[in-house]
Amino acid sequence: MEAEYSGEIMTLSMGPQHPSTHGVLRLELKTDGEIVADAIPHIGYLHRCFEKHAENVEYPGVVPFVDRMDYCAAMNMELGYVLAIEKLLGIQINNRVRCLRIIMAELDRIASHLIAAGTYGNDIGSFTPFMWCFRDRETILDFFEETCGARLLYNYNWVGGLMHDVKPGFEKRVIEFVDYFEPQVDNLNKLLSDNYIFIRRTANVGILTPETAISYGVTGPNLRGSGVQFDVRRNEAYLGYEEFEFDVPVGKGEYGPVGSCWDRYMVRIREVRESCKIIRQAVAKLTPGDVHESIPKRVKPPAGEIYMRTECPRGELGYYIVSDGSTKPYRIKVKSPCFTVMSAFREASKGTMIADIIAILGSFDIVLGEIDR
Amino acid sequence: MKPQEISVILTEKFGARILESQPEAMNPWSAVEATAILDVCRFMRTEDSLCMDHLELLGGVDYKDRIEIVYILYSMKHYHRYTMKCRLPRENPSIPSVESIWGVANWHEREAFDMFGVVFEGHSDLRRILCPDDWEGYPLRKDYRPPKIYRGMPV
Amino acid sequence: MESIAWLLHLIPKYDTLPELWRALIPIVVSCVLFFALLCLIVLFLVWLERKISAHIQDRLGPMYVGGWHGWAQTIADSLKLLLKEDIVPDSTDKLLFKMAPFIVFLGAFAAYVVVPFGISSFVTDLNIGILYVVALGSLSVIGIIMAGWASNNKYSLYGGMRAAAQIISYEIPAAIALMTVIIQVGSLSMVDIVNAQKGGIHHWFLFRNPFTFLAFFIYFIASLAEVNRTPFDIPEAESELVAGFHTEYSGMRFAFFFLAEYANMLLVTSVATTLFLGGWTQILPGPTQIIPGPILFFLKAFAIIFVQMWLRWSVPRLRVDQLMYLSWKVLLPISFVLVLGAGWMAVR
Amino acid sequence: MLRYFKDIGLGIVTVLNSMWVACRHFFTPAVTIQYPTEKWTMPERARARLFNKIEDCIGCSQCARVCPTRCITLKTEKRGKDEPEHFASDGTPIKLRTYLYDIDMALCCYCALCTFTCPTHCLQMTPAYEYSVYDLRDHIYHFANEKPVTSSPPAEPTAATS
Repeated sequence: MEAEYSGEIMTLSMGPQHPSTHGVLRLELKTDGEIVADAIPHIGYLHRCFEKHAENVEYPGVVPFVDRMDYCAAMNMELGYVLAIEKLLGIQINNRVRCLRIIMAELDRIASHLIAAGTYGNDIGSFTPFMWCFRDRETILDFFEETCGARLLYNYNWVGGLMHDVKPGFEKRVIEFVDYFEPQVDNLNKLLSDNYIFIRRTANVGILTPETAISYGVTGPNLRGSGVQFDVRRNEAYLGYEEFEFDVPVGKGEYGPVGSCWDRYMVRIREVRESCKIIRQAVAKLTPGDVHESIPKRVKPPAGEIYMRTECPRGELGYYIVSDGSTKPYRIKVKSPCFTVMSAFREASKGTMIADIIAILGSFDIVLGEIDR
Repeated sequence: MKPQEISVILTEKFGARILESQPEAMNPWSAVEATAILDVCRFMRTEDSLCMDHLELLGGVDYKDRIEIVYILYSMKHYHRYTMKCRLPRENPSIPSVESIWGVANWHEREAFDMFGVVFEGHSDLRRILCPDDWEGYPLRKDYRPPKIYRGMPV
Repeated sequence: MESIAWLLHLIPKYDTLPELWRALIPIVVSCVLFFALLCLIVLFLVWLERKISAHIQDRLGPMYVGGWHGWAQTIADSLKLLLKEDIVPDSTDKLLFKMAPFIVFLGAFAAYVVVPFGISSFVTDLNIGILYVVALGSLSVIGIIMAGWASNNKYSLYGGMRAAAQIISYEIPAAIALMTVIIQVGSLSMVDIVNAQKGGIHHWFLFRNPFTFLAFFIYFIASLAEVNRTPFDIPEAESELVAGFHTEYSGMRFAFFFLAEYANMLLVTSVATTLFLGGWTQILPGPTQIIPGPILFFLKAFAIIFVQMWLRWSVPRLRVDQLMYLSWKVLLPISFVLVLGAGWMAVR
Repeated sequence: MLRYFKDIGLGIVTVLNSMWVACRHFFTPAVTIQYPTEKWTMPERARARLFNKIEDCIGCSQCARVCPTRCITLKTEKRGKDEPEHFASDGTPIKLRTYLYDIDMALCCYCALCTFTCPTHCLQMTPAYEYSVYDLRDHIYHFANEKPVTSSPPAEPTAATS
């Protein structure tokens, strides 16, 4: 370190109270002027040991805890959990539940990516995209609220079914929203993504090569930003995603090396459009049915273990659940996508500048609730 | 590749160091001798037909009589998954670190150390990761009782 | 100031005062008056900025205080800031910490001496007016570095250092862009420069020749950097440095930084108005001035300020090295070319 | 050299483009509402404050069992033999008298699991969302606060603080 960097190394403790660490994250920066020689993340400020809590609650009662992991994409969090339990129990769900789950998960993905894009603009210094993204996100949250009554922590996916069926006219309004929303993405692109200042700020920093990304277990949009075409929905389809037509966007490196912050950001923006496509198809596939049909009276899976992963907006969310045959889970271990991507942070941020640290952190799109669990 | 084939390859290569295999289970797994885990993992990472380049999950489970460390491996090339388990005693568990094979193992092992007190030999930076550095006990062990007072604050 | 002295004459027995008093009182009175005027304008600007940002972001902004569109919100805010406890953190360099906001403000305040809002300048017409403005612009750097250093906070220090580097490097293109106009007029006095642009919009330097036209934009960009506005707000970059050099400030001292920021904005736009937009002179060619000079002046200045704010809420922030790149490798060469061109136009 | 000018050109064009997009939003109506004067109509399924219609409660304590955060405290006693029989509004006989039914809304996680498990649907989530208090203890809502008739267990004095 001393050989490469002249001058004195100063330690700058960024966080836990800092406007753009996206929560209570502490970064220990070793800086030489504006250059960062080393950035060591310290996590755990939001640790509440949900895995221990879950061992003392019955299976359906875990869902509210699971919601609170990634509070920006709670629908996807609980989706992974209930799919794992259903697989353990061997429950088959009907088509309506399946399609509604997909619609909700994709709407939630859009909402989550909107937060990611908006806060990323905020990190880079442009404040307007944040508000525009939140404006559209509110509409999605309205859908959730009218359906299940909550705006953030839904507890909507239940083991074997859904909490409520959707209100009449939901399908029409969702399609209307998607029609309205797709041009808004162009607007956002004009304002932020194609802005040359933004490109220069992000397109050459925080490079994660595909090899590094895989070695560090980076998943989801961050992995695809590095040019690896891998999506759980496509490569290990669950919930019948194989019937849907959608592209898996990958980072192409238009303005710099592949795997830069801009690529990761752009993958999210492109994914939003793919989600819109999926929503249209899922609404078309929606058939009448009872969403409470296959909800078991008592969730008591046989002894065994299961690993189930789904594609949540921040990457692959894996649940490793060990059941001992009782009504409470023996052990739930969550593979959190943000946790793994955060472990690659040190690798991605060496030799960058302080402003880049924020850019890299924002492009990873972390949620501290999920890292610390 | 099917889990059955993976388990056959593993038994052929490592023989008695693979303690038990259940490739038919919902989550197919093999139990590996703790001292052999580094060799097994390196083999699975480098062998072209396996190419397990993605460590999906590394975590512990406390079975009251033993602690199991679970490695779920996935291949981004062949799209197959396999689980490996190492059984460790509850008193002073220790196991070689696989940090040299997958970068992400660094943090996963720190978490397992934090939650179960498993020492990973050869780990570059084995500190607590989620709990405070001076926390006592290992929270995810089944016999863990949270402290009443931490640094003068009621918990 | 002459007008104030004349007004004071109307007070009975004013002439019987000692001569020293008679010299000092107009200065003090005009200072106070101008300070009050500046505060009012700044309050308005803060309100305007909040409204502009709100409407760009599909919000409404302040709507309650004062009734109509929350016009009194900033007044209430500034009152709140003045009433807040004056916190001086323990480990600061007390003297420098307390002085810094006032020095920053002084730089902005003192430069207004030469700005001609109307037919004559407000206080006096220096024959080196522009040089004086440019020189005083550097004074705020000293205050910002003092604040950054004295706060004993790493973020503040970074902010101070960034501000120093930024303001010093952007002063050069800004000053050189002003040179284009000075060459045309042949005088540094701002009153002379305005007089040279009398007679309608086509006499303004903005539209008079292509070199001054471009110089206006160079000056606009460089002055944005000088007053630390987005996209050049790296000294206070809130997503990186929390609040930069004023991280540790609160209450009245913070209010002074705030005041200075907006006063600086008004200053650079005033200079731009004077040099490129014809100052207080009328827009339409013709013999009579319909709108009074000072009002026209402020309208023009506010138009530029509006663009500054609009720009702020549309674009992201540059990084430090890109900022330096822009200054030294883009703006500086272009401004040199412009000076050459303007010189050629002048001697042609 | 070409790249240098291309950079400048792209920078200017895209910044102007951004400004143009932003400018158009001056003329679109705001999407926010003025909260305390204008209020949002909550959808009927909105999950906010819990309400228990205690007359219908049969004291089965399923809600307390299913609650992930244990925010419901209830205590029941057998009705005396000589008491007249009670029925909930849907006809379920009420065998137990609930003399204490506290919900600590500060602990509640608004998951609504309790409302779905309630056999008489007397426990409901209402759309009332404005109930901030200055003291955390004011978030404990007492839906039944009587003394037990049989007086075998002493009434909890702590629950009756506010």
